[in-house]
Amino acid sequence: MAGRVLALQVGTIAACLVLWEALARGLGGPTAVMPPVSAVLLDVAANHQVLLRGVLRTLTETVLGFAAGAAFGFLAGAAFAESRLLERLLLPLLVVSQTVPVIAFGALVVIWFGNGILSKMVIAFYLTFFPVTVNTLRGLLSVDRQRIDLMRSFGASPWCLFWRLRLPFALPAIMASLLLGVSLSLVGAIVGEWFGDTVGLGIMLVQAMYAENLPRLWSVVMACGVLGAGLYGILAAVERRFVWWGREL
Amino acid sequence: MSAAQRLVYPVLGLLVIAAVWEGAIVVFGIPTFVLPSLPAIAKAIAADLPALLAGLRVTLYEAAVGYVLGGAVAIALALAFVLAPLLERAAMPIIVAVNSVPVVAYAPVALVALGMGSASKIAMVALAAGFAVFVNAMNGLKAIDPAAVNLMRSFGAGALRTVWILRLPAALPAIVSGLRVAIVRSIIIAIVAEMLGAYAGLGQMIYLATQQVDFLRVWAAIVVASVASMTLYGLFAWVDRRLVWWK
Amino acid sequence: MRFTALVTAALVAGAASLAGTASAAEAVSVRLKWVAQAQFAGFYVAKEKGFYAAEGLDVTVNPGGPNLNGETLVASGADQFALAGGIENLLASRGKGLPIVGIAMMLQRTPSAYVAFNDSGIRSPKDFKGKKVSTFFTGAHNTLYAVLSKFDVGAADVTVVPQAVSMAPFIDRQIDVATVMLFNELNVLKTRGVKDFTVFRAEDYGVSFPSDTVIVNEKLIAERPQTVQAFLNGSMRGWKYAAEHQEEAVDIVLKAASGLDRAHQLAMLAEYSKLMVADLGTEKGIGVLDMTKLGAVRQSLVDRKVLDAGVQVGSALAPRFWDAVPTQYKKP
Amino acid sequence: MSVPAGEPIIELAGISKTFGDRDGRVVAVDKVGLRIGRGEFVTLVGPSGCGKSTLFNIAAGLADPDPGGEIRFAGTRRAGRDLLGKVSFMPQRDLLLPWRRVIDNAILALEVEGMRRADARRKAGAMLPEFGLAGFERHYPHQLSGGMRQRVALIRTFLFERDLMLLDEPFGALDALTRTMMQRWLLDVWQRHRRSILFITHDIEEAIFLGDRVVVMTARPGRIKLDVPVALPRPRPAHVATSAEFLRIKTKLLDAIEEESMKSFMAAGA
Repeated sequence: MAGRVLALQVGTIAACLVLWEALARGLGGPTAVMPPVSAVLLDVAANHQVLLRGVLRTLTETVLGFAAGAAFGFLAGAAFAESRLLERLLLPLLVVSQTVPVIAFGALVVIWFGNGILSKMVIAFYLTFFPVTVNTLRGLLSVDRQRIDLMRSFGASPWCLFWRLRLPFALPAIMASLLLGVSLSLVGAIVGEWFGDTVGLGIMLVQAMYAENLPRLWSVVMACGVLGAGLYGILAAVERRFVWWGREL
Repeated sequence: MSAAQRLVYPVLGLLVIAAVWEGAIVVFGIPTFVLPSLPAIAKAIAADLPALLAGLRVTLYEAAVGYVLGGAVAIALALAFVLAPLLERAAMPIIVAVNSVPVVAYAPVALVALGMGSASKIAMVALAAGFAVFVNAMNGLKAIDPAAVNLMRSFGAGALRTVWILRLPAALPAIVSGLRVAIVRSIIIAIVAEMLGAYAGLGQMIYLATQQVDFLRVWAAIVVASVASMTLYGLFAWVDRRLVWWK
Repeated sequence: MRFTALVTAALVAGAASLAGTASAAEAVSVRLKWVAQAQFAGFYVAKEKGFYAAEGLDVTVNPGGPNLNGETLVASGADQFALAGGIENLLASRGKGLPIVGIAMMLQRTPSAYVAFNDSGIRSPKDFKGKKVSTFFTGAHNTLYAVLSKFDVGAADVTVVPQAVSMAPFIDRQIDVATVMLFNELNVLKTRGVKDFTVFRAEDYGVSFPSDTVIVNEKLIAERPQTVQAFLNGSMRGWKYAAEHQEEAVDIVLKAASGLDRAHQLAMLAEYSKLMVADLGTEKGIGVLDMTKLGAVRQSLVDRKVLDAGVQVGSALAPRFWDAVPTQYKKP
Repeated sequence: MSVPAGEPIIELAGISKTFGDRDGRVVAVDKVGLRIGRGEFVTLVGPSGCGKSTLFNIAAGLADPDPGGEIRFAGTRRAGRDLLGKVSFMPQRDLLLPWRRVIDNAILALEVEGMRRADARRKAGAMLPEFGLAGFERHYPHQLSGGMRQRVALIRTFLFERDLMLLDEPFGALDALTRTMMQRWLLDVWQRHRRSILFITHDIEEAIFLGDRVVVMTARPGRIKLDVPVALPRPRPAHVATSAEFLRIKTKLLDAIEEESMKSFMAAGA
């Protein structure tokens, strides 16, 4: 059964690639919008070193921004869960911050954070922290009264309550937001590179677009996909390994 | 807590930020092109209002069409997958592959493929909004108690009827929350795509104003976009509370 | 801001990208007007060949992007220098109170031209009347209106739409006339095998809008004029070298911004050099500020009422630095 | 008044069900034979994990038995899935749809059958008083108590008018008092409507009090161990539980169940 499903899935992907190749060859020349898969793969092969360098750079930005965003998001969520006043005062402002199209602030980001990895990290951070904050808050508050009372009857301190009960309870929600956050971090890193840079997948996309180099454009898109799938996959594996109780609560 | 009381804290927070903002400009002597003062931005909005609204109209049009299109396709696809698990298994790798590419990476492709007009922005928004809705719809449709499905089957209900009577309403809260998240994302994606190349829209205004060193206009356009997002989000949250009444 | 600067410093140091640079050299940065390409070869060459180091500078070349502009970044002090847009952008920025000054002008001639298919019946810019024309609204539109006014075609007589990203709308005949940069889009059309079109050069109709201004903050001029001089010396030397060793220059650009198409970059540099070593550029040297031309541009902008008449060319430009660049660094 | 004779509504013969594959095969139900007469109330008890629910799902058409067995429904031989829509089924939990009002939850099965909503509502509305839900038709499930929710689920089952009703521990989650009330009330309703009922419970007293016959299943693999007729007159008052006949049956059942429990306990220990 599992083998049949795998065959089916491999088959669909193969069919799609063949269809892509055929359509691209049939419909347009080498300059058409959809270059044949073979042309894209040739471009990947010819430029694998450049692509790899771009992947590594964008990966660094993503991971740094993600780590900062996840840490800040968690701390903010935990602080909000502790202090409702803080939540009422600040959470609405964080909500507002998420409606701002941060890409429009290119010049400001560079003025404030310079032109290094930091500015990309800041964008990735900006896109990441919010879902983590919201889910941490929700997760920490989702523990039911009875379980808390039980722990308190054992004489648990607030600190112990947090580590032994609230946090494990909130972890599935937090993990879910981290899975979303890592994808958003990647978006942030890519957009951040549009604020002037020479290395990274984001800037390669823009270069390929303005040069109308379509095989290159597609090979960078593919590299973005591999990076996105890889980051997501790692985090999902961490979730399965360490937060397996998510569905039992 | 009354609505007025709920508003007190965020307003307080906004006032604090405004005070810090204005104070910083005065104390550190920040020049206008780095951080314009709030009254100057307000004045720029007032002076530029017709143009800003014209831009907003284009952006909202693209965001709305893409949102509806993406949302509808996402829900239809999720339903089709629930009805035909074999289809789901076959198509899932493609969906995962398409989704693992960060959505902004498609922007250049969309612009080259569909041109600078609204079509490329609509496609981008549809993709972004669609995935937000699709993931939630799939989760919602699948999170249903198998015992409830069995009950429907014991009544002789077919797959289609079970979807209509049971699965869709049960998944509604998840779908609605996907739709809610997708609203703000739609507007931002439309602006991002417009900034890379467009004939009109807030994003194009921001791009031109940036290149023409008209920083007040950049701020004005950002404020308009942000206010529009918040208004739509608030409106949707209000409708949401009435739509999912059984919680 | 000081905190973020500190964090930046720590990160940059950690990133090892700057490790090994001479600590004695003065660190400055130059912001380009677009993503890295051969249009900016001179700066990359100057850095790679050590021309900046010879002047005692450690220069970081920062590319531009769709949501940046050099004028703001130089005005704010985020970058010390920039290769900005045409003279009209410099004048407009000064009109808005940005403390920036032009110290050199890379292109002596208008870099933009217009293309129309032969079968469209368009024989001269006069025929643009009633047609759909696309142009870049980041400066090139001023040139277009100036060309049209030479033929008594008013701005209202043509449908002007923004242009970006792709030549596809022109190739697909969705628009009648498209704007091309002589060193970029024109070459794209050629490599895509598009034929049977006519090029109308703004320059041929007496519209000469020099472009690609090297700008600097007024404050830097006042405080560290020797730094400004050092940067311009190195840059002009780099540009002269790039114009004379184009293959090598393109390779240097490719090293900095991997993933570009070499043939396209070579064609770009060749065309760019022609616009650079032209008119007063041939006579006096690369980067010269042609005050007569620039004054004429200002006048045409004031006439069209897009520029405040109070903005003067004299205060916007500081030719003394270019004048002091050693002749062997700039004279082709 | 005891076991009604006549042709059975459902007859299971040699029914087995095995789960899992090569690695771990679990025989949940092993060669079970069971017949329920028309109008008969049969209760099924057994230790937990004895395959009651599996048997139940087979009778409802929700699961296919292993090949080899035979299911006859109203005299004709049927494959498992044919039974879908033929048997009215009530699962352990009420499974009310939170977005539907009481009345619309009650008519769920009728709606599936294609009856017009207005007609279905009228029909269900008429039954509400009998089920103690008069005046609650416009309430949502979250506004009801556990007993009331269970009764809504029962109306839903009753309105799906089929000759055989399968009730899977319908009162399991209720408190003792409510449960007694519900049992008496169920008997009332059953005597008026005279459907055949297969009722799963793990409460022996409930099984005797309600059933015409009590069937005991063994621990895994589930087999029929005992099939005891309950010769108590109907209607049964509450104090029937103290009658000699009641106690005699209870002792017999307890012994059988104890033996079964010991067996599985020892097996687990070994």
